[in-house]
Amino acid sequence: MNRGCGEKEIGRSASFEDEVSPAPGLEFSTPLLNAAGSLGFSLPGRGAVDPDRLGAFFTNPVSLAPRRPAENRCLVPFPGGFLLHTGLPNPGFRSVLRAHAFRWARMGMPVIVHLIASQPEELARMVRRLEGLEGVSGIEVGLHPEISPDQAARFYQAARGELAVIASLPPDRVVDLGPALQRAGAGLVSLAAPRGALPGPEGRLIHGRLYGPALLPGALQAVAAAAGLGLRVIGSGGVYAGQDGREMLSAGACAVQVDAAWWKGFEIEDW
Amino acid sequence: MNRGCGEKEIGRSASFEDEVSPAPGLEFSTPLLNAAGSLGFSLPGRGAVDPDRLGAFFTNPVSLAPRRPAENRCLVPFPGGFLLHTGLPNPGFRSVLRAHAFRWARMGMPVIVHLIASQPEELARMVRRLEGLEGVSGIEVGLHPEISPDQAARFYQAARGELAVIASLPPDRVVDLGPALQRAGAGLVSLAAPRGALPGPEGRLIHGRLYGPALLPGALQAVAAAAGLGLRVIGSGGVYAGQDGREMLSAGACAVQVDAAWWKGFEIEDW
Amino acid sequence: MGRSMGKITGVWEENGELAARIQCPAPGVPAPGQYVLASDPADRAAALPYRLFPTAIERDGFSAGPGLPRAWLPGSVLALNGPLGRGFALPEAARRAAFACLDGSPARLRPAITTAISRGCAAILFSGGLEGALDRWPNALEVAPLESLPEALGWADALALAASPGGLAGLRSLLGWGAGKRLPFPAQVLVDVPLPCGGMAECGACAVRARRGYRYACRDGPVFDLDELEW
Amino acid sequence: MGRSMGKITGVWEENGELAARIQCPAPGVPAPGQYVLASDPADRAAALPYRLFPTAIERDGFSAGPGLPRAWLPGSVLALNGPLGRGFALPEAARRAAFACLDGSPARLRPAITTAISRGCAAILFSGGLEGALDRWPNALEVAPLESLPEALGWADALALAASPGGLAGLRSLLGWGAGKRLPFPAQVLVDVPLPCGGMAECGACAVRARRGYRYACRDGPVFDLDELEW
Ligand SMILES: Cc1cc2nc3c(=O)[nH]c(=O)nc-3n(C[C@H](O)[C@H](O)[C@H](O)COP(=O)(O)OP(=O)(O)OC[C@H]3O[C@@H](n4cnc5c(N)ncnc54)[C@H](O)[C@@H]3O)c2cc1C
Ligand SMILES: Cc1cc2nc3c(=O)[nH]c(=O)nc-3n(C[C@H](O)[C@H](O)[C@H](O)COP(=O)(O)OP(=O)(O)OC[C@H]3O[C@@H](n4cnc5c(N)ncnc54)[C@H](O)[C@@H]3O)c2cc1C
Ligand SMILES: Cc1cc2nc3c(=O)[nH]c(=O)nc-3n(C[C@H](O)[C@H](O)[C@H](O)COP(=O)(O)O)c2cc1C
Ligand SMILES: Cc1cc2nc3c(=O)[nH]c(=O)nc-3n(C[C@H](O)[C@H](O)[C@H](O)COP(=O)(O)O)c2cc1C
Ligand code: FES
Ligand code: FES
Repeated sequence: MNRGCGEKEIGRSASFEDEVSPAPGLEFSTPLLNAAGSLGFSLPGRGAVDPDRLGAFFTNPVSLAPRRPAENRCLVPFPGGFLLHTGLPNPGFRSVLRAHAFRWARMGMPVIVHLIASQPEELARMVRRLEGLEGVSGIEVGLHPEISPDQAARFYQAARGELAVIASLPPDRVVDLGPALQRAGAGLVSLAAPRGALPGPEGRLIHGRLYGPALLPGALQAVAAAAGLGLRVIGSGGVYAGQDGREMLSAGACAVQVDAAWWKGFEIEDW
Repeated sequence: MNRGCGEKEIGRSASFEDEVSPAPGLEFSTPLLNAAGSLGFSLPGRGAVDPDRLGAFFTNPVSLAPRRPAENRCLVPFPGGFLLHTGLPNPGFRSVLRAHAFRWARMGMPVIVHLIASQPEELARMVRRLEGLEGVSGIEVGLHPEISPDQAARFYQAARGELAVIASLPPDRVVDLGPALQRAGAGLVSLAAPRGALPGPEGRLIHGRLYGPALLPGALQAVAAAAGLGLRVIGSGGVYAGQDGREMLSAGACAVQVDAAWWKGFEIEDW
Repeated sequence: MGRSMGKITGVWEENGELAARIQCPAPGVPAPGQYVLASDPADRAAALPYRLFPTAIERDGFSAGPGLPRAWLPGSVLALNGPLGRGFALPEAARRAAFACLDGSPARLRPAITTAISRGCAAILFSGGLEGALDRWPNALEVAPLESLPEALGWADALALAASPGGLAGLRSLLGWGAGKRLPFPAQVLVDVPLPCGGMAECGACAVRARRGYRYACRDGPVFDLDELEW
Repeated sequence: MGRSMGKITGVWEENGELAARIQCPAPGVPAPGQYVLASDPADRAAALPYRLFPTAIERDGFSAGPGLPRAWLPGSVLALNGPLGRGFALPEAARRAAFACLDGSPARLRPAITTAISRGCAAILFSGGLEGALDRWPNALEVAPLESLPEALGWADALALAASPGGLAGLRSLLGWGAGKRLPFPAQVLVDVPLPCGGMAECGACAVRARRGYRYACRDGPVFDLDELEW
């Protein structure tokens, strides 16, 4: 099992005091990160999150063309969590760059842009444009939930270039996508929010992303599975307290993304 | 999407008043079932569960050799659920038959014996012995969480014979095991409890099965995925109320297994 | 204001659900139609903060609910984020204000009603019913059934609504008001959508269809000028 | 008895956690060392029933806790399953009973202590501390630190323990008692393990290592003769 991100740390898990180097060219001053979609396109104002305590900033998902909110968007609570279906609305790659690139350059920490694309070519176009950009250290590639191992490898290859690439895996696909990504050269993955389904307000079944403390056991299992394959893995899912993050590091993660817990008022000071 | 079990019901979901015929030779008087491991090897006494309202009885997992409780067995609660690691202790196939076969013969509903085996040959031995047994209508084959699609097909083939065979899939393996099982001739699957990991009482990470209402969204997603492949699927996971079961039928399940909710005092009358 | 700590100083039942009074620093008190996100740090199982709309406003706190978690007891400490969003801004000159609750609890309109009445404005609330004790509502408030809302078109010089997107979609047919036609007076609507991130993430869960594209209720609302939206 | 409905008639704090008195039909009242599984039907988020050991026993109910869910308020109705398992059966002839709580709350031993004292038996409780108000314990009870438990070997004619499997594993070294050697008097132990299914499923979560194989605490225990177990 690979239990650290940097070469120095093989054999012991990272702690929240450590600097970690999960991939060539990528340095996190601490393994505490945010998950894509949890803190917007650049850091929100009002001091909600102390930027000095965050190892890197992950942007909201960005697509080449603008995406409107899904017609049947909704939030459905369940014991220990909630299902969120939004359709990942975003103003599109050019608008996001126009509004946020100057902030990324001044953020004082590595910025990882989360990209979603329907085709590898679309992904490649966005990546090439980001390579020149000040402040941007890497990209996280959102892989859609039903992607085939071959397709996943093609997406990864399209993204490779000057920037560090993090493949964001659906957590239930670690076992079948992981080896294909490794063969394509990927060493670093993160875990997307797992998907689930619940009846929406109108009674029809809505599929969406799952968040909340109930997701922690599944996330720890997925982290252990990815680390067991020899991947470096950024864990996420159900991390609502410092202790949860430390468990994830012990399970083999090299860093930890906090997601919806920021909205509840997750305090970096607790760690 | 295949939305019913019997031929008559294609195109609408089953309701709890329906009789369902999920496979040739198998008839459930109602789609309400228990999950293997939830009500013992034969029905417990004390009238905890009204046998007239159950469509079939699924036994606890049975292995050829006796299995002792795992050394590090434990129960770890989390918000909305709990992790259970027991090692599936059971007195072994011969002892189970000695103690329970006469009860199965008098149970007044189809009995499905849940079998776990390390090798297809082991499974075949147990199945051949069950084929003659009064009251036993089918077997549910537990597939271990990391099985390969080829192995899964071999287990299925080893089980085929006179009895109806239900392949019990890890819910996160529906997409990659489902097609292999279909090619092997399997038309009917059930969903095992998903696996997760949490630190145990001594702080070490324990892997185990997950139960509780927090599991419902993942289970509905897995049911929809299996039905989408054209499989007949017996849903389970997080069903704690009649409404949860009805959602599962709407999502495409032909029947529903209730698991740990029985322990909390799940009432058939609520349905 | 941003983050502060609040304290529950009283709880009661309204229609069988929990309502509470929350004490907090003055800058944390929401204006009518604004909201506050609140979490109980002791509640480890909660995945999201609760969205609180004020139902009564004081200098050092506010009331919220019904519908709050049962575990919120007097003395509980809450982590608060707010006030957030844009509240009601009825015209100062309004003299006859109509309020209408198209669905959900009318209690969210109470602070706006109290403000209007205290400015000497006449107020009618069109609503399926009044929740909670009658003595929580101003004596001067007139209450009318929702079906009679069309009568407000001739009487009122301002309108304040509370509605889910679905409720809002039924407004024209309720009023018998032709498609695209504007109301004869200023109207605002508090739109009832989930507000999980309060704008922190631009998550999009609160998106409301507007005349041009979408607006996010957490930041651009939850109170909108009716004509901004598609209705 | 099986299933019945109970009602919470009082709650209080012990060591900062909730304890409660539960009213139920007489056949539902557990004997010392037995247990009851209880669920609050209103608590949809609960995945399992709560395992209740009586800490005080009355004709029409019993007390349990500390450690109960905060949402259990006076008036709450509970679905009960019990009494379940085997409780304490100290020899009628015992005159000097030692009780020892190796870990966890000693409150689980209280009903057995009360019974012994009411039979005219002298009782010493060896425990890290007494939880809750002292007035909940019989006046006649003597309390001694756990470290002095070896002294009981010379004094007592019966022993009742409460321990987790880990605590039990430390008993011989605590007593300085050689491997395989039996105690000079009858001894029983209430073993503290999870009891999720209460025997309904033979789930195995409650398995306790015995001299020969395993015993299931939900059905064969939770109170065992010490010599039945590996210790
Ligand atoms: C699990 C899942 C994974 C998907 N992955 C991809 C992907 O990788 N790439 C891609 O291009 N598209 C994907 N889709 C489809 C994508 O979600 C929809 O096309 C998109 O949400 C439609 O948005 P809309 O606003 O145009 O339509 P909507 O009005 O939101 O929906 C149109 C119709 O589609 C159905 N629908 C859409 N989304 C959902 C949902 N989340 N749950 C239940 N029903 C829904 C509804 O029945 C609705 O009637 C996926 C859908 C699901 C359910
Ligand atoms: C996800 C998973 C799936 C497995 N699937 C199979 C299978 O299909 N077939 C098979 O033959 N074996 C499988 N195993 C291994 C099996 O669980 C162990 O062999 C069994 O539990 C050992 O029981 P024991 O009482 O002999 O050992 P234990 O004393 O319980 O454990 C021995 C050691 O193994 C580790 N261990 C065992 N089980 C777990 C667990 N659940 N979580 C964390 N650590 C554990 C512990 O570190 C411990 O030190 C699987 C294990 C895991 C974690
Ligand atoms: C790489 C990728 C590409 C996607 N492409 C589309 C798309 O073209 N159209 C679409 O509607 N959704 C697309 N999705 C979004 C997913 O279907 C799904 O909507 C997303 O995970 C957002 O979750 P939610 O809709 O449950 O909020 C894509 C997702 C990913 C990760
Ligand atoms: C087909 C099958 C075979 C298994 N064989 C073994 C085995 O040989 N040894 C073992 O320790 N566990 C075996 N397991 C059990 C699993 O590893 C795991 O322990 C089981 O799912 C019980 O879950 P739990 O241990 O978390 O309670 C098997 C499970 C299945 C489904
Ligand atoms: S609540 Fe998340 S963007 Fe409005
Ligand atoms: S509690 Fe399940 S077998 Fe004892």
